[in-house]
Amino acid sequence: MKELVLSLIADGGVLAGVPYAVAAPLVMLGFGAVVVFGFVLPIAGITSWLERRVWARIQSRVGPNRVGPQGFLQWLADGLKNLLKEDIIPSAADRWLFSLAPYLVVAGFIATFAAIPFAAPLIIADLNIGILYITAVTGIVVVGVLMAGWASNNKWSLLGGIRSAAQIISYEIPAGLSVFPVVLLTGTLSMQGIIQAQGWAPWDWFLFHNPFTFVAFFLFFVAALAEGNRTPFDIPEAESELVAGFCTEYSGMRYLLFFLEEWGNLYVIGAIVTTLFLGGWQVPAFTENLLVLTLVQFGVFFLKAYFFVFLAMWIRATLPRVRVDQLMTLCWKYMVPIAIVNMLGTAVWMIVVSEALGRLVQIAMTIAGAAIVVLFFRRVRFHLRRARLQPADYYYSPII
Amino acid sequence: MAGYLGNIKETVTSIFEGMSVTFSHFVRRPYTVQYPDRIPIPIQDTLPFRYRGILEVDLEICTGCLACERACPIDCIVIEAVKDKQTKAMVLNRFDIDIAKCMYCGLCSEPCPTGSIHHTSQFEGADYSLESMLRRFVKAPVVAYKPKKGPETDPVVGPLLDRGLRYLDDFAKPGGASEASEPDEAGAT
Amino acid sequence: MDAAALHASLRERFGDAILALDEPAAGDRAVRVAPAAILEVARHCASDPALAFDCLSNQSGVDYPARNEIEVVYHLFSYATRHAAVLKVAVPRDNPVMPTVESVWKTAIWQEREIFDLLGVVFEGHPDLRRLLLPEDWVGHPLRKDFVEPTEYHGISTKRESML
Amino acid sequence: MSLGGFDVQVVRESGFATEEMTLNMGPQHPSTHGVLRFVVRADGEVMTEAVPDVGYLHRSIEKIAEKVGYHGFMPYTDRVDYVAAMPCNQGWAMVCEKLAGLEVPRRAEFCRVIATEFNRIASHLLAVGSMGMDIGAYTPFTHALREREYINDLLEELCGARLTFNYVRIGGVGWDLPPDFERKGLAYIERFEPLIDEYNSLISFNKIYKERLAGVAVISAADAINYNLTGPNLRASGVKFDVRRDLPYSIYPELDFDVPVGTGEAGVVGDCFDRYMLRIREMQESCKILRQCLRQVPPGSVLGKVPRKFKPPVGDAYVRLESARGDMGWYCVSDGTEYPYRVKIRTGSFTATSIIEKVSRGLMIADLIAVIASLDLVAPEIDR
Repeated sequence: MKELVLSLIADGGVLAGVPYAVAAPLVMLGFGAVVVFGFVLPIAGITSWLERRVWARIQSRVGPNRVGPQGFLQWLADGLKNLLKEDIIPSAADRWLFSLAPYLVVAGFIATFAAIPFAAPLIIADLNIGILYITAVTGIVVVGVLMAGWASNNKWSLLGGIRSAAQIISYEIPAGLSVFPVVLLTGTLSMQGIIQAQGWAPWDWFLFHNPFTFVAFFLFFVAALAEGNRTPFDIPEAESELVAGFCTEYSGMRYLLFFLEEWGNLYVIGAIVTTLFLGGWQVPAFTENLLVLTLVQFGVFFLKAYFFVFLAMWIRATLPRVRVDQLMTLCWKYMVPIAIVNMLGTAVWMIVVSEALGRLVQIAMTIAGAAIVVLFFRRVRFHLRRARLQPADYYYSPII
Repeated sequence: MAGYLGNIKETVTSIFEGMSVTFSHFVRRPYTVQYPDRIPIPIQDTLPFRYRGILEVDLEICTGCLACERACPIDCIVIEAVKDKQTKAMVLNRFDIDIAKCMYCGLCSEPCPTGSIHHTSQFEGADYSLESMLRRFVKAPVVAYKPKKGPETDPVVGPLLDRGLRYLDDFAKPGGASEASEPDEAGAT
Repeated sequence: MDAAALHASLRERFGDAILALDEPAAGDRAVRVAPAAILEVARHCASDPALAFDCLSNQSGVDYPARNEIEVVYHLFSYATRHAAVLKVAVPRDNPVMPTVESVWKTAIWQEREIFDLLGVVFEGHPDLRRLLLPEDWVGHPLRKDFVEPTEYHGISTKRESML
Repeated sequence: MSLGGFDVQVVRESGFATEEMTLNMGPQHPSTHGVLRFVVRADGEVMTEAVPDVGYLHRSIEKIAEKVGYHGFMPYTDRVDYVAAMPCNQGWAMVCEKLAGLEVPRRAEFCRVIATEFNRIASHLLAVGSMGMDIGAYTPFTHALREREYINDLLEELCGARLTFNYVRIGGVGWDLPPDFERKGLAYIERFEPLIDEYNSLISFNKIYKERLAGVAVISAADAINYNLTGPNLRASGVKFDVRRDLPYSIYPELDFDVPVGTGEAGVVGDCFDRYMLRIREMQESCKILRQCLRQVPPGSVLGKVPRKFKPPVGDAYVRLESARGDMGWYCVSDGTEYPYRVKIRTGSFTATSIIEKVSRGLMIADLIAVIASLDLVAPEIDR
């Protein structure tokens, strides 16, 4: 970011002559606005459309395919519809809190994008406490959800809000603890710093660095799903139990804002996981052209992050929902102890294991990871064969 | 401890298994159709012969015997048939079916001697008013059909009667297909 | 166990509280029991090892205005010995009161609530005798033969104009 | 310390009193299976009681029977339990036949059993599908409904309707098997059976799913009998009783099938998981029955001689048959006229609902949903 600002205020730049102290915030704000309106909002919308399509295919259905090519514009239609709908505030609700809650939720989620990298030079603010900052601002979402649950003056909403508060606060701990192995390995909290400590090749990723980081990756992803209120941890809105949980009384745009957060947050999860464990935007240095390199880095990072969005959709289509007490059991009896063991294990690993042995372990773990993928597809083939499908039942194209 | 690790193992393997099932559905064809406009042939044409859709009456072969009116458990059929004093023929003044009330049970078409009242494969009955759900089949009084001794020769009635009898043949007959249905002892009420 | 044998054995134990054996032209034979004795008979049927009727399969009421009686019918079944029996208890229509068998078979809680709701038989000693299917403020008991449907309920007409 | 079991423990310290909350669940709630209402009193997430309030779907079917006559009541029996209408049809026909002492042609009995067993699979598919949905997994529901649609197609071909069949007649059935029906039915079973295994790997053996259901709302065998639970709910409590086998009717004595019972494979005998798993097992048994029936349908007529004005002699009869929701009791009083004097339908869902108040104490709100789904309540069947 700094290089970008410097190049802009240099002679011949767009902002030539402007002092650095003024130019830097301006560029940040400008880039932030581009990120929010040009990236965050569309990505949340498109994710909603894609989620419905992915679900539909898993469920032997077609899914929304009428608005635009393959229903691609469905999210715009839904957004417009919700914008035009009446904004109902129940008479018994606490007007101020009720109106404020969705904005708080969205603010907490959008603020995370300040520290999320897109490519080597593309990040709004490469904070030296980047990952800590992200963990902190997502906490604002809880306040919004709890506020929504309370202000609705509805028992189902209240239950949803309380569940959400308990859930998000609990899962901050395993999420935070599973970041530590990576932080220990890199010695920095900066998002760019963590990415720079990894390489482009899978064996250079922290995912395959040692068994502890491998486990930490799953712990972090599960905890992040729980923080994002995603299945199997979607108990705050648990449709079949709490009607719609904390957003039962919401309608129109305010209702949509909650879902903007939910879908947008998926990308945030993906981005953090990619940064911490999957080498972020790292690509081989194949060209000198900075623009091309940045674009490729952006593409690589986006694809990696979006794979986790897809994974979250896929998990949602597969798993049932846990119960409140089981959620807590999973967190406190399983994830927190394992996360602590992980942290200590990584520290010991760093001291005990020599570099050459570490290299061997990395390669072995990469091979094991590939083996798991192969095993997975063998199971897929098994299920396809067991279902005794006719040739007409197979259909590989996503287009219907 | 074994239970603790066992739980983790079972969770991981069962989720792995479930995810492989859902993934295998990505290469299977969706089973739903895009009703009503993106289907190769109209749904109505794919329905079986016995499908019980909206009722229809072929007045040309209605004998005015009132068997359907009596069989209807919900009283959604109203027929007015009077005997013309001069010609000794039954004249149908009214044959109304309230489709809004009809429960598509098929009990009316079973006792029909000619298959005049029968279910079609039409099912799209939504409309804006209750009145439009009332089907008035008799526009002007018509003479009821009188079964002939020999085969039907009339070019209009013949095919209708053939279709009607074929429709009737599909119903189970008491004591087997060869025996005719019992004569109705009650007569006109 | 045969209905006649059951009748004889019950008669031996309860004497005149067991009325005649009901033998209709069609269907099942039943043992008629006096209303006051039904709880004792039920207890005996459930606890006696030879009878062992551990399940009240069905409990229903029938209104007989001609006899001025409401008959409550108990269909008993034994999972232990797989035999069945029918008990019938007739109570007067104008004062249909009889003891509950809820203490013997818990399923009677709801079955008796339904009979109370639809036929107006009052089961003494029932823990929760409220209407089950109909609204709390409904007037009358619809399965009685002389029940006349009210023309309106809370200002809503119960008749729909027939289009025919 | 058992770290393995996710047991519910409510620890209340003295001086830490919380207010009880009355929650109104239903009649418009996403997972009350129709319009069913529960008045839930909850202390936080833990219920102190859940009182069912039924009657929102009461259509006075028993009263209607007194007005429409014996033949005319048949379509109304479809509406008693629209998820499994075929056993209701058959129950009404059976009680009328018992009153009048009618014989049913052998081929008609095969038709009835084939139709009923197909309908049982369809009904169980809906039950296990909505079970998954209520627990929060949406995919099993669509997969189950997809298979159910094929059964609906078959039954539509058989009787012209997909839901309210009106197929069985007093003394037989309304339509003979259509041509090629046996082959289509067998082909369907061939296709369907491996899909049960697929369904199991998708959801039944999922750890989260098991934990949600295992050990929840355990009903002991004594309670199940005392509350007159029937069918799968009773068998899940370990009582090996199936009306088809133990009080045989129709052609069931000639058929070879097992009666699965709850084994407590994930928790305790009689918990929600047992009730769920039992329905899966019953689908497999139904496939077995269907395979035997479809291979040996005898020739002959499918409708006995029954007068159009059906007047059974004075008397009363009670028949029981195995519907998809268990032992269904049909009680009919005849006064010798052409209208039934009194009809009473004792359904499986009715008695199952009455036990909810007892089993729900101390469960969590999320468990109530599981209990409703595992008992396979169908609201119209409760209210009739």
